[in-house]
Amino acid sequence: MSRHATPDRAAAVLLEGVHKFFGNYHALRGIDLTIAKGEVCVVIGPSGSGKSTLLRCINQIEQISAGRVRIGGTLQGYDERNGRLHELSPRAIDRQRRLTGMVFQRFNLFPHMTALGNVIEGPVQVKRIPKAEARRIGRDQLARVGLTDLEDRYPNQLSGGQQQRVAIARALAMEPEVMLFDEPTSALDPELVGEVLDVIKDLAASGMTMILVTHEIGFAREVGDRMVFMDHGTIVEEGQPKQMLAAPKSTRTQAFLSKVL
Amino acid sequence: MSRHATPDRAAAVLLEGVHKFFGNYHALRGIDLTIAKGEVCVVIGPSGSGKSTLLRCINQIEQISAGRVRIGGTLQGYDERNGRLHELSPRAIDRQRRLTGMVFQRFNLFPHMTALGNVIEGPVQVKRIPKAEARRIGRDQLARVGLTDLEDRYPNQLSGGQQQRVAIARALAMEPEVMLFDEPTSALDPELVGEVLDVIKDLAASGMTMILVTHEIGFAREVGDRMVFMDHGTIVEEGQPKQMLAAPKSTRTQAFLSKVL
Amino acid sequence: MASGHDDAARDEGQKVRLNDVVPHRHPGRWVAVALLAVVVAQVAHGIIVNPNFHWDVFWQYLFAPTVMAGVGWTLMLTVIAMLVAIVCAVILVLMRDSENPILRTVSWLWIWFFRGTPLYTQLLFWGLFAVLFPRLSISVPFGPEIIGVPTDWVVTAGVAAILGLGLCESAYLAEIFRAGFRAIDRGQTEAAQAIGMSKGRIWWRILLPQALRTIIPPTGNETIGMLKGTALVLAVPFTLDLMFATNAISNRIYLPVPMLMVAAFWYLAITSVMMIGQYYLERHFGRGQDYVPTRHA
Amino acid sequence: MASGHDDAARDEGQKVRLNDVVPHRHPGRWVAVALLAVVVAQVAHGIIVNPNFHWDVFWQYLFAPTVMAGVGWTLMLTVIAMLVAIVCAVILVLMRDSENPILRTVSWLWIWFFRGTPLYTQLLFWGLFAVLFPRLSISVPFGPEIIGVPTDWVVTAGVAAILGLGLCESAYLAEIFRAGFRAIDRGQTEAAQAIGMSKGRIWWRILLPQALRTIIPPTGNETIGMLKGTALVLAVPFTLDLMFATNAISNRIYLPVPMLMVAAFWYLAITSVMMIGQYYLERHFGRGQDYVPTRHA
Amino acid sequence: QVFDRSGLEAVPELAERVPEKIAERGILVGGADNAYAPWEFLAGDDGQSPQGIDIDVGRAIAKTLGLEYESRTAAFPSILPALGSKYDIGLNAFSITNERMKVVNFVSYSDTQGLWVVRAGNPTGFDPADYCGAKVAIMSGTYYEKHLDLDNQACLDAGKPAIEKLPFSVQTEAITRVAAGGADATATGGGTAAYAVKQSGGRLENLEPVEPMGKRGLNGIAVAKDDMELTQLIADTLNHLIDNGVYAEIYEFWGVSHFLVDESVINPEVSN
Ligand SMILES: Nc1ncnc2c1ncn2[C@@H]1O[C@H](COP(=O)(O)OP(=O)(O)OP(=O)(O)O)[C@@H](O)[C@H]1O
Ligand SMILES: Nc1ncnc2c1ncn2[C@@H]1O[C@H](COP(=O)(O)OP(=O)(O)OP(=O)(O)O)[C@@H](O)[C@H]1O
Ligand SMILES: [Mg+2]
Ligand SMILES: [Mg+2]
Repeated sequence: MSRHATPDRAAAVLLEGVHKFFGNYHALRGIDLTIAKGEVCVVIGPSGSGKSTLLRCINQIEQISAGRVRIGGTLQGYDERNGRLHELSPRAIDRQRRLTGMVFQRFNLFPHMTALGNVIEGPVQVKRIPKAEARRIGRDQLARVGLTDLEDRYPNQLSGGQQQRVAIARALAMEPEVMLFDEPTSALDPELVGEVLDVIKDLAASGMTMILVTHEIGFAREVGDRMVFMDHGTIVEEGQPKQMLAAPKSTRTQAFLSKVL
Repeated sequence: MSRHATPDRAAAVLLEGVHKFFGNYHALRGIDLTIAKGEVCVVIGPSGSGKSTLLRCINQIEQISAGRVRIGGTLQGYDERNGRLHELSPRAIDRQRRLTGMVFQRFNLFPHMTALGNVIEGPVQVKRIPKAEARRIGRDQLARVGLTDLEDRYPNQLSGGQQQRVAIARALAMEPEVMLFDEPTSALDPELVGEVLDVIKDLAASGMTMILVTHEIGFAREVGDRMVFMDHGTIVEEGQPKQMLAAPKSTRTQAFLSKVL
Repeated sequence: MASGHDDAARDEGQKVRLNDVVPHRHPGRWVAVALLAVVVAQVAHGIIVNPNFHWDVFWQYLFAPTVMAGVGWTLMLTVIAMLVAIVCAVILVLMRDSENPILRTVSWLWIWFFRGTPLYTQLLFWGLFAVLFPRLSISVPFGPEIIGVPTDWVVTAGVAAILGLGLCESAYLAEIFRAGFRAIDRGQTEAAQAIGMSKGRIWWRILLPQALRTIIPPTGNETIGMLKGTALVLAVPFTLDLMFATNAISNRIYLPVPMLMVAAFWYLAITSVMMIGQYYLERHFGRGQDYVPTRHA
Repeated sequence: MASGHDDAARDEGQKVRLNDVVPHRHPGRWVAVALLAVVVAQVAHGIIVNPNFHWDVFWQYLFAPTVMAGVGWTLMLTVIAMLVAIVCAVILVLMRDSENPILRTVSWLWIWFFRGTPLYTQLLFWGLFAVLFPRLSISVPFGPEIIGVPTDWVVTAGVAAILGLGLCESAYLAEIFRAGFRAIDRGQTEAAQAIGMSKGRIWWRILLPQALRTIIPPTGNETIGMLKGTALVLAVPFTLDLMFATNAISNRIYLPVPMLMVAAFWYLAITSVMMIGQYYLERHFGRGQDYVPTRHA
Repeated sequence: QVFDRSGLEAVPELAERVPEKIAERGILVGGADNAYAPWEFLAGDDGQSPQGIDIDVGRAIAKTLGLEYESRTAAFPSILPALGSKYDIGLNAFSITNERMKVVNFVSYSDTQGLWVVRAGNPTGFDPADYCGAKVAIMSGTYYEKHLDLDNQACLDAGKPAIEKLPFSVQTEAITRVAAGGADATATGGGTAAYAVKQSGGRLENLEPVEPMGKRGLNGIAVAKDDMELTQLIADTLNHLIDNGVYAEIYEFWGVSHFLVDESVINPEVSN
């Protein structure tokens, strides 16, 4: 993969006191989180605890209500001058978004493009890679997720599992600095989880920073460098996955894990 | 639950040589399956093996290309006279469909109705239960899946997990004879899988027949009376879940389970 | 499990110091605004001071009884013809989705013909209908009549106007409806089938409310087009509508511009009311589906 | 892993004995078909034998040079005005989604005004434009002129016709476009943002192609409406269009019905070509999204 | 403004020739667009009552035949096909031309002449004798448009600049264009041109035309081509009204006496 030669001066992802309100609803309640370069951070927690919202705030799909998000040391979405936050231009925000790749809970494939079309959209349109080369990259990515022969199918001609794999390939094709996965394996059948796991491990080895929301505890244990447990919009506990799973400190975490494991 | 007093003359669900073509693509290749009344049948298999297609053929969302599907002894979709199949009227098909409840891989909630609206749509529109009573039933069903306070939210105001739970409540509210679940827990977080499991066990105890596509092997072992392994549109192996998981006969099943377990 | 979140949020909301954000500026937009303002002001000024507009005549006839009656008739024609059109369009859409190839063909031909020929010509034809076909009768095809009435008992000027406007419009609406239904995910139909809903009920309860979201704006267009289309009913001849009323006055007093302004005023007024109605309809059918963005970049 | 399925299917497909199904019958539909056939036949018969239609005159003028020229001008007006309308409508939609409240208001006012007033009145105004505003000039607002040209050098009859048709249409199209974009799941925008696409590119590559599916049919309506609307350009006055050409002939020979039939024939012919184009456009933009049902109950 | 018809009486010899269909109904139905003041226009409290020269002529004819007259407002293209069914006659200041006489019968009743309308004081110096290069608004499809085309041809033949023609579908719009300064002049029937000047409150004035625009032309009542009987009856009735002076009184009442004809003729010979 690319770009991992940049000096590792700061944390890859840094969240300071991030809050998010949806109207009156307080979805994130002061999130502090530091993720080092190359680290794989696994986020677990009950439904509605704000895991998806957290990822969406990191890649600026949602605008945060309070706090700071930094990627590679750079403040996201704003320019801080004289103690005030100046909103960046849309163009600058788009540029910042390219550093993060995201795989959604509900695939969100582009229905009017084939599998390959979905994968090469980013490289061609954003990175301006020539089409022929992009196709080559795209085919590689599709092969990686086990979809070699389906590149010409449209999303609605694919099974759920096949669709989610295309979505992963699409995000990988952009070779981002940080990958955000929102339950990437939830629609995959168990046989294929292993393959994706291998892909993610590859990525980790190449220096890719990742934040991964998942309900697959076994998977989390294997791939995660760190584990974060969220509930009611706050980080209740964080630590090394094996330790945390074996001996959770918070009673809330204990209760959650007792049901899950 | 209701209606389990009908004499148990025949198998609840019976498939004989069912084939399904999508154009030239042969998605189901001669499925024979007998499910007794009250039995919980778990379907596992790799992505694209035809599990969803199987369920869709049972509740007649897809028209089968060859073979017979019977529910409670009644041929589905056709009337067989003089050795030929006479297609039933749309009305008769709708009546047959009411006997099966389905929970989809991709929720398919009605976006213009609240959570409660989704749940009571069937009872009010199809069963013609008075609205007030339907609301009561609907609230019970929502409570059962842990969504008491969210009845007035629209689907897009709910997290993925919350949406899938509404979809389950919607199917349950129709009190069908046979429930078809297409990966009902794939978007649920582990904490809630237990709750849904309890609901499904309740259903089984009350005499409900169920076919359940799932990737959660632990869950399948616990709840299933029988297990079916599908691959490439055929049933490769079927048997008692615990036995089958412990000692799969087919090499294909062995290979699949070795990756999953 | 989500209970109590909302209250807690409000309590805690007081304590969170929200980010103090200076929004991104778009100076180019303000230049555009300034330019537009100048152009609008100059045009408005030009219109107000120009003697050709005869604003005195405008005020004199704005609430004239014949004009007010014209407004009433125009509204009535619009509403009734639109209802006819909607009913026909629904039937056309259902026919077009039918398994029966002949019904599909008829639907297609209908849409083709009524979209293809000018409304004025159609209205003229409806006006001449009683001349071309003096008796409406149920008869043995091309044989003797069984029962019949003189056509002009049935197809009066009002009926001809409504038929002409309504049938033509139905073809346009059918296209709009078809597009609206196309936009709905097929999972919706499947989910509704799975709970045993009949085709008709699925259509009415599940698909239509969702389709209306995309159907309403172009249908609003069509309704407004219909409102203006009523001016053509002179071809029938139906001579009570707003445009005819103002034209009759301007033919008498020989000042068409202020009378056109009177007509324009009323059309604009009716359109405004319709647009307000459209807004509420859209909001109603958009509930649960329209995205209220929380980031506004 | 799914490789080889398709070939295998074909091989095995030979061996499977497919269900021999007798489809469900719908006798009511056939009664409807029979009734329709009788009505259509009687109307067609009535039209063909009726002397008022003067089919000889129809054939005589169908390909008359002025009529053919009218067809050409009408087509040209339609195409150019439609292009103007599309460009304006896109700008209007973008303005309406803008953060700038004044641009939003201007967009709203534009749509309100141009939808609300009759096209004929607008065209008349454009015709009078050069009279009301004799010079187009860049000047200090309400002050001295900096540079200017006589309006009628710029706003000729053709330009006035195109502006009148195009600006009015832009308001209708803007509504249609807005509806089309509304129908798209917001997850699409989010997925595109996540791969770093800019707002404009998302709009162009992701949203527009999907929106076109629902935009095309009502836009087809509007294009056809525009085709017919060109008949109103006489208000400018622009006197080369098809309707003017046929009217001029019928004023001379006093046989309006066959001349209206000539006009209708050409409008219908052009509409037919447009509908074919629309079919292919729809198919193109529906790829991957239109559901091809495998059960047809 | 309605001509007083109280002195009119039915003439039995003519009345008994009224076709049964019309006699049964008791009403003579005329079709007109009723948008061409002062010949016919809509007025009254309801804005739906036709008035004008043609209306009074129609009423006089009907009264003489023992009938009532009703002028039904209709779009021009819908009048001609319905002659003989919906409408008994077309009474709408139709100019008689040879081409038109191929499809309808005309009974001549007015001998009209065009008149120019220019802005008061003729600020552009419009010269009816030589207006090559001028900007002229005209109602399309009229007799005057034809004459304008002839004048234009003459200009071109003489190597002078062409007349800039602005055709409108309604006469009022042509007048407005002149009043606004968008055209130098417009030509229309004398009655209408005079009426327009009267209505303008001193902002317009009339100019006398010269040939060919100034050429007189007959107007006729249109009757279905296949109904010679009714055509003859209308002509005879008109000639009766000419003889007893009622016809002249009507034209006097409306101030258009110079358009009287001496005799009503069926399908007269005309030069165009
Ligand atoms: N646009 C919105 N408007 C209002 N509330 C919202 C919105 N989006 C999310 N929420 C609420 O915020 C909370 C957190 O949602 P989020 O999607 O982050 O949960 P999650 O942890 O990802 O849950 P799951 O595991 O079920 O996906 C939920 O209660 C949800 O209902
Ligand atoms: N409408 C269709 N047209 C063409 N092919 C289809 C269609 N629907 C499904 N298929 C194909 O049929 C096969 C079986 O699909 P199905 O959805 O039943 O798989 P599945 O076992 O449910 O997989 P998953 O676990 O990924 O959901 C797949 O290869 C799929 O691509
Ligand atoms: Mg989530
Ligand atoms: Mg599936």
